[in-house]
Amino acid sequence: MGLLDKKYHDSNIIIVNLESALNWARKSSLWYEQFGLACCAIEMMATAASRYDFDRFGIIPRSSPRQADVMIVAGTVTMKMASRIHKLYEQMSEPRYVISMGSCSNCGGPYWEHGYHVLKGVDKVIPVDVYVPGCPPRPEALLEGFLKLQEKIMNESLVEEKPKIGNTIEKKET
Amino acid sequence: MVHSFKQGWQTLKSIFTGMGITIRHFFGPSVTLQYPDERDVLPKLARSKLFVNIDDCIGCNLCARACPVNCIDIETVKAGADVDLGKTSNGSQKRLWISRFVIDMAKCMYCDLCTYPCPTDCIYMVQEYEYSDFNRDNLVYKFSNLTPEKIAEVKETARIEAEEAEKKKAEEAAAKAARASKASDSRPSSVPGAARGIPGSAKGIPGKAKGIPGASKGVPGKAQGIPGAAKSIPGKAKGIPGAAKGVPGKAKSIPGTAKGVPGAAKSVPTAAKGVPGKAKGVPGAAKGVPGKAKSVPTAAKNVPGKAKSIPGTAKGVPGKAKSVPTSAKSVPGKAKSVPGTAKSVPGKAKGVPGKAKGVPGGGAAKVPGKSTAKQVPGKKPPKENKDNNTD
Amino acid sequence: MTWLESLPLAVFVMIPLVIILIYALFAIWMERKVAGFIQDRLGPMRVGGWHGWAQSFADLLKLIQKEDIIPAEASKFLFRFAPFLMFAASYAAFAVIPFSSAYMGSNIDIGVFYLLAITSLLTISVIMAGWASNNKWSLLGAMRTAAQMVSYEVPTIMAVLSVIIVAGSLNLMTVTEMQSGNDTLGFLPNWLIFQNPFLLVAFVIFFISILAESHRVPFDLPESESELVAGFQTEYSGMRWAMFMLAEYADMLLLSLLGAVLFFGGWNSPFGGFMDGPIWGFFWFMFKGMILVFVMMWIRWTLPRYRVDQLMYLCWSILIPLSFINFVLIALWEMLF
Amino acid sequence: MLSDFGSILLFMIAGVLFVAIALFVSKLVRPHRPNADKLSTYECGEEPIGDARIQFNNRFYIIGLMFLIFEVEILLLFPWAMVFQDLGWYAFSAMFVFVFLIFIGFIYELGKGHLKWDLPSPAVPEYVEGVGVVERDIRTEDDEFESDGGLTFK
Repeated sequence: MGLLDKKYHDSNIIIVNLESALNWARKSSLWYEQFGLACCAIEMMATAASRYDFDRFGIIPRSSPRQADVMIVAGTVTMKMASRIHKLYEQMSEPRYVISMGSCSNCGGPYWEHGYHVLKGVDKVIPVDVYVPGCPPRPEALLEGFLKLQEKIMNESLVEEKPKIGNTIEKKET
Repeated sequence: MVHSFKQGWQTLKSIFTGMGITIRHFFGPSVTLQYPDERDVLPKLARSKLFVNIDDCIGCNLCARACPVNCIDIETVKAGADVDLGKTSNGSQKRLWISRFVIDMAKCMYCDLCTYPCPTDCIYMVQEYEYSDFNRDNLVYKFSNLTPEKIAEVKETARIEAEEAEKKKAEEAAAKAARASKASDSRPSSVPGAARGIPGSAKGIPGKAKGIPGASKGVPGKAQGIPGAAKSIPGKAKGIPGAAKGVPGKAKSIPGTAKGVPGAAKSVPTAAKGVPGKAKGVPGAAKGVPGKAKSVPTAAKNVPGKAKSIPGTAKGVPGKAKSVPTSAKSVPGKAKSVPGTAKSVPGKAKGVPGKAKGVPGGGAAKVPGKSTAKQVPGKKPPKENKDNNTD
Repeated sequence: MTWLESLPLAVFVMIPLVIILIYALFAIWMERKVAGFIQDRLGPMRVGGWHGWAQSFADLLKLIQKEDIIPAEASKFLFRFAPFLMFAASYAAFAVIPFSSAYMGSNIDIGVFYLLAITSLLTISVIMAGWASNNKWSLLGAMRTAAQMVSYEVPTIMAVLSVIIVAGSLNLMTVTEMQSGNDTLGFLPNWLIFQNPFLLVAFVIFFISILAESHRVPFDLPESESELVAGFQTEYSGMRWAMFMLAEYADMLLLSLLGAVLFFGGWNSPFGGFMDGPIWGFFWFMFKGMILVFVMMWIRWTLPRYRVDQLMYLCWSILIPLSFINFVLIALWEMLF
Repeated sequence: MLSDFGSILLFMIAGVLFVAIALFVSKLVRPHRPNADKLSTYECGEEPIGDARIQFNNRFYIIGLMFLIFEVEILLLFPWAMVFQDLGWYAFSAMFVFVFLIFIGFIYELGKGHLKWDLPSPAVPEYVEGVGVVERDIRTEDDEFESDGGLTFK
């Protein structure tokens, strides 16, 4: 039973400082599990390459889910792949996060209506933290997704009451 | 031996060449874009987020039809004749309230096909690509600028106006039928097939089929030419498979062919057709026919735990509604919605040739986890119809 | 060992640990920066401000938070024991490294022999980890590592022996001390690499072999991501994995420092008496070691990985015969001159 | 005062202690939420089939044996290397003969191809009448075996 399993009822200065230090470490060192499934994977690779450079944020790829922090589901999640994704997600060590990249993994994308073989959104099998829209998203969009994820991580807390970001956000009316 | 040395030398040479290249790059400039601080200038034709200038939209639905993934959903309400909605920036007169203009950017595949058909160029792609979100629902962008109250208001107005127009038409039709009957000097027959139609009411169809002026029914081949008599013949309404969108509580099907308007349908007097080949051209004759409506909503949206697939139309008359939602069971381990057998309950159906909108009240088989809806066999013609025929 | 002897033993023993930790934090950051620069990128830029200097701290603090997973089918004891053995073995080897003229963990007379012996334990811990994980990738990676490490141990030791012939001592402090001065050819430092032309060849063999010993590219078959996921570390997570990583970086530093002692005069200043002394000695020693580490990183981002059969070919058909011939030639040179 | 080997022992203890402390600190912080899926063996998302502790190729054993021979030889070289400058040509020639003999054996081993690391042969499936599908090695005897491709000694 480690510290991260606990939830305190009220916060004090030690907890606040500790949690911000831990959150800072988690957000600064997001090692991603490569889950390139389709065309979005190309953009994911492009993001890791010289022009956009994931490493500036401390984001590097890890092959083994045991050492990865965040899974980027990039591409069309077919029904066959869904169970694998679920298993690999489970095999990641906590704390772990998921970024859903591109229309296909967000909600099935072009296959949302007639795609008999495509999972309608990867959030049906694993909890998704950030949805990055695009078909495929630009590398900047993926980076922005990571920035959003960092924002979310910084809002995580060891204290119970603090509401999580994401649940409170109102629907956008543009 | 000499070969080996040569190879060894080449190996060393290539290693040092390679290391020379990398060390040059080590000291060379970087090509990295420091993203949150710097941004690329997107090319002019970059495809990104869609935006709708709703002030210019005339609600023509062309973009929604062009969309290959059906991520645009538009609903319009006809404005009254006395309401001026203004003009678009290129001079077209707006005639429709746009009560709903929704683009699901999570589904959008950025093909840009929607922007081309737009007559007013009000839908276009903006150079914005950073809009990832914690919640997928936030990626559904709503563009209609009407408030819910306003929408309710304009809908009510439109409904009243439509009813009035209908009444007017019915009266006209009745008058016409009366003239016709007078001219032919014949009385309603009492033989089977006798028309029992009362102008303007045309009941006899379970459900909420609205009366059709002059609608009544006769036996095929017999009661032609009876003034005010119309025939209701078991017809067939075919929804276009696939076009039905299974939105919870709403089924929209666009029967392109609308042959023999579904009996449940509110048939417009002018569309009346008699028995093929026989009862044609009876003035005012309309056909409220219990029909077969087939709709195959393939893409019913399955929400975990709830099957919200609504079979197409075929309401009003116990007809034959077949719905085959193929995309059931989409969530491993979660909601299993049994495909196929939704219950079609006589409901409200409005059938306009060319466009049938079915809003089944109880048509949805909403069973958490499993939808064990039954299909009401509706192959046989409605009883009432038969009775009427034998009268 | 002079004034440092008065320190309490615990502190005395901990000095290399502090060095290793600081080095590891620095080297991980440096590796990423080197990778970035070579690929025309920037590497870590945002964590902690200036050029991402805090990147390694964030990584470490994050790894502390990561859940520890021991697969259900693993051999629990061996799985837990492997990181201990691995780190303890590579750390114990630092005992005989003369960091400065004033500090050396243990001034034993068989220093080199001990160092080579104890680093062989790394092979055992790798096999232990691979076998215990009950994972096919792990086992394959571990077997390859074992084959690679034992194979390359032969040329490594032959190259080291070549130096021992010239130096005539197994004590690394003695080896370092005899390299002081600036007399070779009038101006060069008295480093062993300048003493004997064949020692240059020995250094090349030594360097290639330590690349393989510490599983660096182009010999990183144990952890070849593209084929074996992460090799013998596949099932390890969190802090246990960090221990492997730390041991690996420590191993890299150890072998680089060994190379610096044997060929580049250890803590001796390149300028003779100028900038000399215990503190400067430590600086020069680490400087030489870091240069070798940098070259390792430089090679990592230049050369592609060897195939496993090519790796074995290089070792058994080229390096081992070459190192034996070179060994005999050095001995002959020493007898003649 | 501690002997030199005593401080080596201290180094080993310090190494073990450091790992223990690091893991303990981590234990205080890290979450612990095991489940069946998480504890299953990683195999790229597939269910692993059978035990991973399979038989492996016997060339690993051959390499192990070769290594053993060389290590023993090297063990003998260490004391020799320390003193050979004092003993002169006699010691040199004695060790030279010793190294030479072992080297001859090594070359024999190499020439026999016992250290050859087999490559999978480029085989193409082919249908043979009456036999069925066989995989034929398209490499002929004359083909020059890539010099970097195996442990053949030429």
